Amino acid sequence: MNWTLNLVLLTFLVGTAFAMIMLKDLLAAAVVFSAYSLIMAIMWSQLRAPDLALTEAAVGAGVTTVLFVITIFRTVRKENR
Amino acid sequence: MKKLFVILALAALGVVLLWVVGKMPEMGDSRTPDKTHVVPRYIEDGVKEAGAENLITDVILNYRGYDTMGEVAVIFSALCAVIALLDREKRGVSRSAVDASQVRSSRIVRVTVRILFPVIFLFAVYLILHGENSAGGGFQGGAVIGASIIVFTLVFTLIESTRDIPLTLRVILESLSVLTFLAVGFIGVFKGVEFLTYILPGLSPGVAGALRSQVFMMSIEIAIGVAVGAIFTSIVFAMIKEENFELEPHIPEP
Amino acid sequence: MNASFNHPVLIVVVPLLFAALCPIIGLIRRSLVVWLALFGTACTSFLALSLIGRVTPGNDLSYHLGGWEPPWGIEIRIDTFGLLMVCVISTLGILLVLYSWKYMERELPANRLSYYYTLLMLIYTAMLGFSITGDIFNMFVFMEIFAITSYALVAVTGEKRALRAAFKYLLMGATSSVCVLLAITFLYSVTGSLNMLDISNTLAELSPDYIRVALAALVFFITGFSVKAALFPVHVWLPEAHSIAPSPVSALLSALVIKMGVFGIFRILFTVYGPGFANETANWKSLNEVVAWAAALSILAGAAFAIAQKDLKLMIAYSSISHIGYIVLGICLLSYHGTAGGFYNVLAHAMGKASFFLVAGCFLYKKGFRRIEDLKGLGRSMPISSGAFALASLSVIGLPPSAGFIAKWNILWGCLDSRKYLFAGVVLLGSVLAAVYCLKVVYYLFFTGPRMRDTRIEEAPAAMYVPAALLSLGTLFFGIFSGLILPSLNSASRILMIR
Amino acid sequence: MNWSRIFQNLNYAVSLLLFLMGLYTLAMKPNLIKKIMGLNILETSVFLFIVSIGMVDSGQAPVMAHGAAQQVVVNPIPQALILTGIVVAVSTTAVSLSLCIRIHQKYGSLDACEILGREVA
Repeated sequence: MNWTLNLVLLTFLVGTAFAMIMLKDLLAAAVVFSAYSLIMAIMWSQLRAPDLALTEAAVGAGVTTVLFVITIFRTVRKENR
Repeated sequence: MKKLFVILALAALGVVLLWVVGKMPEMGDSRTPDKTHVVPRYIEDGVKEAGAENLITDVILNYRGYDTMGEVAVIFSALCAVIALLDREKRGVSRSAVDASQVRSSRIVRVTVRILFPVIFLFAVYLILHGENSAGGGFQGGAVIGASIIVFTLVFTLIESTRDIPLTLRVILESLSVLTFLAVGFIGVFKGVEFLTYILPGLSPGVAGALRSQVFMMSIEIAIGVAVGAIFTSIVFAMIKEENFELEPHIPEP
Repeated sequence: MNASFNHPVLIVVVPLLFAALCPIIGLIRRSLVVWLALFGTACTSFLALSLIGRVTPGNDLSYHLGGWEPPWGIEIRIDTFGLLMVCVISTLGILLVLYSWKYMERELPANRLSYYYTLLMLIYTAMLGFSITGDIFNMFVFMEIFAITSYALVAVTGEKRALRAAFKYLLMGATSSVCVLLAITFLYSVTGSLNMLDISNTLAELSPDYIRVALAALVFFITGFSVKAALFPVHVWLPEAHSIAPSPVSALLSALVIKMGVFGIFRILFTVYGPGFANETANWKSLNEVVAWAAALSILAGAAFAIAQKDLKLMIAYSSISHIGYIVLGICLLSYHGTAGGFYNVLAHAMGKASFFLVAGCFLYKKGFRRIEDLKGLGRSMPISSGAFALASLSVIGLPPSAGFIAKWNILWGCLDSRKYLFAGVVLLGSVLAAVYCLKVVYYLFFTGPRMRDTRIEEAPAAMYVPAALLSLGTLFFGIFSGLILPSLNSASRILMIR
Repeated sequence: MNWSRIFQNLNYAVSLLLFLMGLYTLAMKPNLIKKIMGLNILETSVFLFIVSIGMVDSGQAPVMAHGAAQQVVVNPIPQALILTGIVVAVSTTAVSLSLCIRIHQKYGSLDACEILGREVA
């Protein structure tokens, strides 16, 4: 396991999670969620879990994000409305 | 005020958790309890006993197959919950926000998706069928199938997508994974062994037994893949249909 | 076919089979789905009840799925308590499906009805699986199934407040599930196993380094399951969700689903950790004490809030919090009378509270009455429903000769046994408060309003009042014939304490 | 507190941090969709935690290639569990988002304060 890469990935995870919490635009937050899931997928492959990486990439970054986007389209886009 | 209070409470929780984690087995150590107590048998004998080279497939389909049956039931219940809340799309008339968008998807996107769609589908089939001896399996492949159909729907329209897949077939496919699990389990029950046993009596253990076990696992994998794909598709279809558009006449595409 | 050998797993698998068949049958004929669900629950309860002779205290029925022996594969382990839960769940299942037949026809459009019954069958599957499993991760999976289905069942009518209640329930429920998963993570990291008995053996001789982690896991387990059980500080989701859901769903949630949280607490405290936990019994005991205090507060707070309510279903919902308190208090007294009484209250409360909600549903169905004051004189117009309510309230208050009395008597005995006189006072006070809120309704039903029978109001359909009446007769039956169950519960609890 | 141990177990610490961030979002953000995102952060943090526990330094992925018997592999159990966990997470998300759609239809808003305030019993 590569410690530098691990450190970078962990930093990115916290960073994207923080951005997701702070963004007022929900659509942007959903896109950041997709990025978060992708970084998580890379993290899984770093942790020697290729099955999880595939699942996370398809389910987390794919399906869940699409569900978020659809919901945002059908409801509101800004957080404070 | 409330914010400060919550942050302080969470910080306190964090310190306590850190104090707990400080005593936990070190990460990456191969002598921790979780790697010495139960796991060695899976690693040493898993391939021989359970019949797949991918140990994760062994665990989720064979050693802990009952959990996976529960997992299939979880996603099936999620589908039932979504449909009980939102209802299914009305076929051929449903329009979605995507269909009604003023920004039409460009020709480049449409052509790309038309070309990519079969490739993604093929990759999903590979994942499902190859889950035995490399990374992949029913869930992964099913999710990719679902995602590919979802992308197709987002680029083309809900009307077009629902026209292609008959509803009756989809309802049957959704229950398929649960039913296949039960069918495989009941074969064992009728033969007088435990539920979800793949190696049946009357078969010499060895090549034939391994083959039979592989057939069972493979059929479950395929069923999970197809069902998960169908379930994700149905969930997304139920969510994107706009109820306001339902009664409008269908506008043919230019 | 070796059915008796595979008996334990069939209890879980048969309702799942019917759940998967429901949507397909719904495609062919929608009216068939309710019959299919009835048949499925009947089969399940036949299987569950025929298990009775095979499980005796101290002699658990163990079943290895896929033929893999326990620490490697998943084990189903049925003990006396699990057997009690299974029988209660599956028997109540038939009555609730029967009740839903007429009630839900009016609440839901026909095309969604088949999915309502699918959800119902799935929630039974999950609760049955949860009660008899011997593996903590398997427990989590089944917990998720009944959690997801119960969120949907609360919101299934699409009524405005129901949606809000369901969302609140979902947020708290999902957070509690994550707590349980985190606890499983902690526990797995120090024991390396997922099988309950195996973990319990490992915990007994845990290296002192890891005790802290195991205790953190215990705390997270208790927190997570307390939310599911709606103990006092984390009960906030319950009143709204239980009162606004359609009546059969309210009965289901109150009578069975919150009991699953209690059963989880019980499994973790006694089966997984147990008195022998790492020579650290002091910590284990003090945690029991804390949970018992939360339970005592639940008893009082639930009953006090119930008295203040004007809405009938809201009152019944708060009363559930009080009764969950009784069950948990009984379990955490560390006295075998208390544990037996707590589990007897599972039975008594399931029947009494389900009957309450079903009767409330009958009133709603006929007249749209929600408020207690509107019930004036209904005792003469709807004698069977009102009679069922009066009979069930005996059990909810805890008056002889009802099942509730036996339960509270044993819990009281347990309090005196372990010299917790304060808790004994709480048990008695809770009963007094329960008498106040139950008798208020009975008073409005029978002793106010017109002297004559109002012929414009008739009973609800027989499919609705018969289940309610049967359940309240059941409380009476198990009050008089308590010797059927109580001795085996007593001896099973005694074995639990010795180990 | 042993800091070098915590640095060794950095994955644990970060997943705890994510856990707390998820809890914060659930508790403080008024928007329902934001709350669901918080729930997803919460769930993934626990997933990261349990898979990190199963990690072995210089271990291989638990896929036994032909004939390679004696290789060091990571613990397959957490990965199998989390495969279930991911499916559970997406199921919960789907149900909660459909509830969101319904709530928006009835209340015209997704703001928790507003929805609670608009209640007239």
